[in-house]
Amino acid sequence: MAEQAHAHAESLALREQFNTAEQQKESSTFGMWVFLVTEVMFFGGLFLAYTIYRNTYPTVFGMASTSLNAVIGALNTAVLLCSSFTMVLAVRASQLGKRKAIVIFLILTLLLGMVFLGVKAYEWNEKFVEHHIPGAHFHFEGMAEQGPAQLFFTLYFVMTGLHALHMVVGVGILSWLLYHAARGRFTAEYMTPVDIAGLYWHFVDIIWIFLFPLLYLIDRHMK
Amino acid sequence: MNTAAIEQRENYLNAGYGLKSWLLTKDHKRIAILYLITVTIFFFIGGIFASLIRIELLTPQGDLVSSETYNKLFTMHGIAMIFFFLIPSIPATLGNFFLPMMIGARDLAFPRVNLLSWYLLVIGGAFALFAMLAGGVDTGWTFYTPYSTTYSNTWVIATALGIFVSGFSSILTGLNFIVTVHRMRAPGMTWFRMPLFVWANYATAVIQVLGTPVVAVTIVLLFCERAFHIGIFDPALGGDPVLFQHMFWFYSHPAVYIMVLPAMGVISEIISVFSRKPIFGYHFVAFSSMAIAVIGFLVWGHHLFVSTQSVYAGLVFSFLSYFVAIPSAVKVFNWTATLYKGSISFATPMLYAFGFIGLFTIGGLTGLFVASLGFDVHVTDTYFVVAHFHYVMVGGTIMAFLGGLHYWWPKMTGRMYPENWAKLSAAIIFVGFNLTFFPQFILGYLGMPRRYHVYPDEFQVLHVLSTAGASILAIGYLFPMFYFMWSLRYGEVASANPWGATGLEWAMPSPPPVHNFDEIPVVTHEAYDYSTVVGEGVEVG
Amino acid sequence: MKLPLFPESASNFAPDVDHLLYYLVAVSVFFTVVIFAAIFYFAIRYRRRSENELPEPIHASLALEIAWSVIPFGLTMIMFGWGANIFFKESRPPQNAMQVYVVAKQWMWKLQHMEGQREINELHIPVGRPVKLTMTSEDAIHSFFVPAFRTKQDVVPGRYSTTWFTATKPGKYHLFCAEYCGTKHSGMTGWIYAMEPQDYQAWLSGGRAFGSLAENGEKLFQDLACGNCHKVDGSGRCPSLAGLFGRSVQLADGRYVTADEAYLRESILQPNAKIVAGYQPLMPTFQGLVTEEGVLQLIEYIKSLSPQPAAGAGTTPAEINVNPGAATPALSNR
Amino acid sequence: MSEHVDSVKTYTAVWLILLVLTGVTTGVAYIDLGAFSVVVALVIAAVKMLLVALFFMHMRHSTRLTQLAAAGAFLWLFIMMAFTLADVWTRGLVGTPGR
Repeated sequence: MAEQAHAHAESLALREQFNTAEQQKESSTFGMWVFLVTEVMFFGGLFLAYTIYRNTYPTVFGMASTSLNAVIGALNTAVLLCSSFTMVLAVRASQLGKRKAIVIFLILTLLLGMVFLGVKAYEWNEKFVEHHIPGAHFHFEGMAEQGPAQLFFTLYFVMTGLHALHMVVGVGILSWLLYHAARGRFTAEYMTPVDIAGLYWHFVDIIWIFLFPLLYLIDRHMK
Repeated sequence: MNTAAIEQRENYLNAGYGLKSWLLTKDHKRIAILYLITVTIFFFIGGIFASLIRIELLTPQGDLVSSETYNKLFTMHGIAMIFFFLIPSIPATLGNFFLPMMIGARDLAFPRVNLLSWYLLVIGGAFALFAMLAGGVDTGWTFYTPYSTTYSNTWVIATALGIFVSGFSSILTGLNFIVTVHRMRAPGMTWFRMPLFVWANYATAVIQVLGTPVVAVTIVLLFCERAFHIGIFDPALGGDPVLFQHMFWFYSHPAVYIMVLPAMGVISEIISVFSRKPIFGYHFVAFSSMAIAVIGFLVWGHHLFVSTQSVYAGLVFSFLSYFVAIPSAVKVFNWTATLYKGSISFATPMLYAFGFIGLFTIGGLTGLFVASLGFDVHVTDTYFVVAHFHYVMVGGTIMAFLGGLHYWWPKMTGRMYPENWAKLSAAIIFVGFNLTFFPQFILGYLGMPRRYHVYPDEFQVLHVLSTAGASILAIGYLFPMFYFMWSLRYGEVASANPWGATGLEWAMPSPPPVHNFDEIPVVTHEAYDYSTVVGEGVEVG
Repeated sequence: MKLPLFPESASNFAPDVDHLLYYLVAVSVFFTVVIFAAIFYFAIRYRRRSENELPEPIHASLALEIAWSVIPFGLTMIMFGWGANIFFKESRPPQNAMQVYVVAKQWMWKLQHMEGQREINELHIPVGRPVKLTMTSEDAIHSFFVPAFRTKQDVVPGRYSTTWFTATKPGKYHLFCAEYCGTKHSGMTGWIYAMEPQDYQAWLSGGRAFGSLAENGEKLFQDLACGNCHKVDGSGRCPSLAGLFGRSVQLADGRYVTADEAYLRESILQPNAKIVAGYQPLMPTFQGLVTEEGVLQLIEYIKSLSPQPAAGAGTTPAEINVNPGAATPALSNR
Repeated sequence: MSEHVDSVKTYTAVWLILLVLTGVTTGVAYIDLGAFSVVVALVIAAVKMLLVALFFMHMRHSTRLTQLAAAGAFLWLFIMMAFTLADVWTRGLVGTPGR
C-alpha cells in the first residue's frame, strides 16, 4: 500500500490510518474547519446574549459603550489584522519551504499577538480603575439603576475574556510552531501544522473583527 | 471449539496487555471498550438514583428521604443518565468500534483526539461524581436560573464544570466521525452504500458539533453569574431567565436526537440482518436521519410553551415540532415494511428491535401530544412528559443499545452470549418497562407534577404500580451484566459472521485484528446485499 | 383506596383540552395497533424456515413513502391547529374578567383580591365568572398549575405573567407549583375553591378586608412622594398618571407601547428601560424599596385614576345565569 | 504538492483594505445614523470577515466541503438568533403580560 511518506525531511511520517499524504492533509484541514464551526457556535451563544440585551436596553448599552476607548480599540484591531497578515505570510513561506522566512513571520505574528494582549490588559486595568468591573464594587456614573449597565460590562468582559483566552492558546500554538520551524521540521511537502495554526489564528481575528464594532462603537455619536 | 485458536491469532485484545496498553491506546476498538466500561458504570449509578426515587414515591408523605435529598436524587439521576450514559453510549461505544470498519477504514481520522475524548468524558465524570459524593446538586438536570445561580446552595459549579468538560468529549467525537466519514471511506464505498448505522452516527455527529458548544457557553455564563453574582440571567439585575432556557434548550433538544439517532441506526442494522432483507426505502431512512438532525434545531421552543415565551413564538415552535416528527414516523414505517416477505429470525437482537419499534412508536406519538400547544399547557412539567421521554430514551435508546450490544458482542469479543438468558432478560425488561412508565401517562394527565417528593394520596396506587415495574426493570438490567461477563470466558466461540450479516465488519475475524483490514477492501455491492453472504455455511446463533 | 383515572373537568378550557386528548389518543391508538399488528403478522408469517433462505430484496416504493409522510402530516396539522386555538384563547383574558393578583415566593402562594382580601395558598372564586390572575415571583421561577382547570403558567421573577379561567363546577381543586423551585417545591401546593356566586359574595363580605388595593395604593403613592413629580395636571417634570392605564405611550426612541401592568411595573422598578418621549431619565429606581405587593397596590391606584371603572373594582359582579349541575353550562358571558 | 500559492501582492492588498475598513467603521460610528448605524457596522465587519476567510484562510481554493461547513456554521448561528429574537420581539404583542 502507500509506502512511507517519501518526504526526505524528518517530517511526521504518514499516519497509519491514512492511505495517502494528500488524504491526511485534507482530513486535517477539514478537521480544523469543523472545529472552527464549533467555535462559531461557542461565540455565537455570546453574540446571542449580546443581541438580546442590546435590544432590551438600547440606551443603557449605548451609554456604557461610549465609556470604552474606541481609538485604542481601533488600534488594537489594526494590530490583530497585522498579525493575521504576518501569519498568512508565514503560511505562504511554509508552502514554499523557505525555513528562515517561516521563522521571521512567526516571530512577528507572536509579537503582534502579545502587543494585542498587552493593550487588552491595559484597557481592563483602566476599567478596573473606573469601577466598571461587574461585581460588588460596580458603579457606573449617570445611571439610575446599575443592573443593565453591569450587564453590558459582564458581556464585555466575558466576550473579550474568552477572546483573550483564545489568543493566549494561539500564542502557545505559535510558540510550539516556532520551535519546530526553527528546527526545519516544516517543508513544502509537510506544512499542515502551519496551515492549521494559521486557520485558527485568522478565526480568532475574525471574532475580534465582530467584537470591536459591537462592543466599542454603539451609538458613539451620543458622546 | 478451539478456544486456543483464538488466543494465537493476533487481535486487538491480545495485541498488548497491562494498564498502559489500554490507557494510552490509539486503537478505536480499545477506546470503544474503555467507553463501554465508563458508560456502564454511570448507567448503574444513575440506576441506583432511579430506584431510590421510585422507592421514595411509594408513599404520598415521602418517608424514605428528606425533600433536599429527593431533589438531589432526581437531579443526579438526570445528569448521570443523560450526560454520562445516553449521550456517549451508542456513538462512543458501538459507533467508535464499528464506524471505521463499516466504511473500510483502519481507524478514525484522529485517533489521539479520540483518546482525548474518552479522557474528557472520564474527567467530566469525575467532577460530576465528586459533586455527587460531596453533597450532590439539587437544581434538576436543566439548571434553570435564577434558582441554580442564586437560590441553590449545592454543588452547582462542580457539576456544571463536569458537564462542560464532558461536552467537549461529545464535540470531539462528532468532529472525528464527520471527518472520517467524509475523508476515509474505502474505494467504492459511496454515500449510498454506507450502512444506515453510519448515516445515523454521521447525523448525530453534525448535531454534536453544532449544538454542544452553545450549552458550553451557557454553562460559562451560568458559572460567571453564580461565582461573581453578576446578573446575566438574574432579573433583579436586568437579566432574562427565559434567555437561559432558550440557550439551554437550543442544545438540549437536539441532544435528545443525539441520544435517539444512533439507536435508530442500530435498529436499521438489526432489522435488516435478522429479516435478511435490505432496509425498505434505504434512501428515505438515510435522509430522515439527516432531516431529524437539521429540523431538530428548529423546535426547541416547545419546552418553553408556558415559560412566558410569546404566543407567536409558541405557534412557530409547535408547528415545526410536527415537522420533526415526520422523519421518525417514516423510519418506523420503513422498518415495519422491511419485515414484509423477509426471513425473520428471533435472535435476541431482533427481540430488542421489536421492543424498540413498539416503545419508540408510543414515545414518538406521545411527542405529538406534547407538541400541541393547548395540550402541553396542561401536561408540561407533569409525569406525562416524564413518561414521554422515558419511552423514547429507555424504551428507545437503551433497548437499541442492548440490542446493538448483543448483535455485535460476538464481533467485539469473539464469544457468543447465552441466547436463552438473553431472551429472558429482554422479555423482563420489556414487561418491567411498560409497567413502570405507562401508569405515569395517566398520572401525568391527572396533574401529578414532576419532581414532587410529596403528592396527594389519590395518586398513590399508580405510583405503587410504577415502582413495581421499576423493580422488575432493574432486575432485567442486571441479567446482561452477568451473562456478558460470563460469556467472556465460557461463551461459545463466535465465528466471523454468526448472523449472516453483510457489513464490512463481518468480513474480518472476531475479535478483529488491530489494523482492521490487511488490504483496504474495494466495495462493489449495495449496503444490504445478502446474496453475497448466504450460501456459505452460516451457523445462525 | 381512591384511584381516579381522569381529572375533574371544572373550567371553560377543560372540555376543549379533553376533546383534544380524545382525538390524540384515537390517532395514536390507531397507529400503534397498525404497527403492532403488522410486526406480529409479518414476524409470524415470514419467520425464518431454513438457514439458507434468501428472500427477494424489495427496495422502496415512492408512492408508499409519500403516503406515510403526507397522511400523518395532515393528522398532525389538525393537532397543531386545535392546540393552537386553545392556546390562543388562553392568552387573551376577557375584558370583564375578575382581577386577582398572585405573588409567588419560595414555597407559598400569596393571592390578593381587588376588594382587599388576602389569601395564602387558597383562592376563592365564583363559578361562571372569568378570573384573570396577574402573577409575579419574588425569587425563583414557579408555575401556577390547576389540573382541574387544565391551565398552567410559569410565574417568572422580574415580570408579570397572566393566566385566566372560568370555573364551571363548584368544588375544591388542587393547586400545584409545576416549575421546580427548591426544597419545598412539592410543598408549595394549595386549593382553589370554586363557589356559587352567592356563597362567594358571603365569603367576600365576611373576610377581614384590609381596605381595597387601590386605597392602599393611594396611601403608598403619598408615602413615596410620587406626587411631587407625577402631578395630576402633568405640570411636574414627569408625565401625569391620570388616565394612563391602557393608553398608548410614545417613548423617547419613537416606539409606541401600551401602558399595561407590565409597563407600569417596569417603569417603577427599572425606569430607564422605557423613557417617555419628551422627558428626561430622572426617575430613581424603586427596586428593593417597594415590595411586589406594593407595586401591585400602586398599579391598582394608577388604574383607578383611569376614566373607565377598572373591571371588578368593588362593583358587584353582574348576575350570571349559570344552571348549576349542567355538564357544560352555557356561559352567557362568552 | 503545494496547491495554488497566492502572491505577496495579493496579501498586502487585502491587508491594507482591512486596515482601511477598520478606520472606516470607527469613523462611521461617530456619525449619527440612528438605527442604521448597527447595520453599517455589521456590513463592514462582514466584508472584513469575508476578506480574511477568502484570502488569508484560502477559502477561495479550498474544497466545497469546507465552504459548506463555514456556511453551515453561519446558518445555524442565524437559526439560533432568529428564533430567539422571534420570541423576544413578539412578547406581549397579544396584549397580555407574560404571553
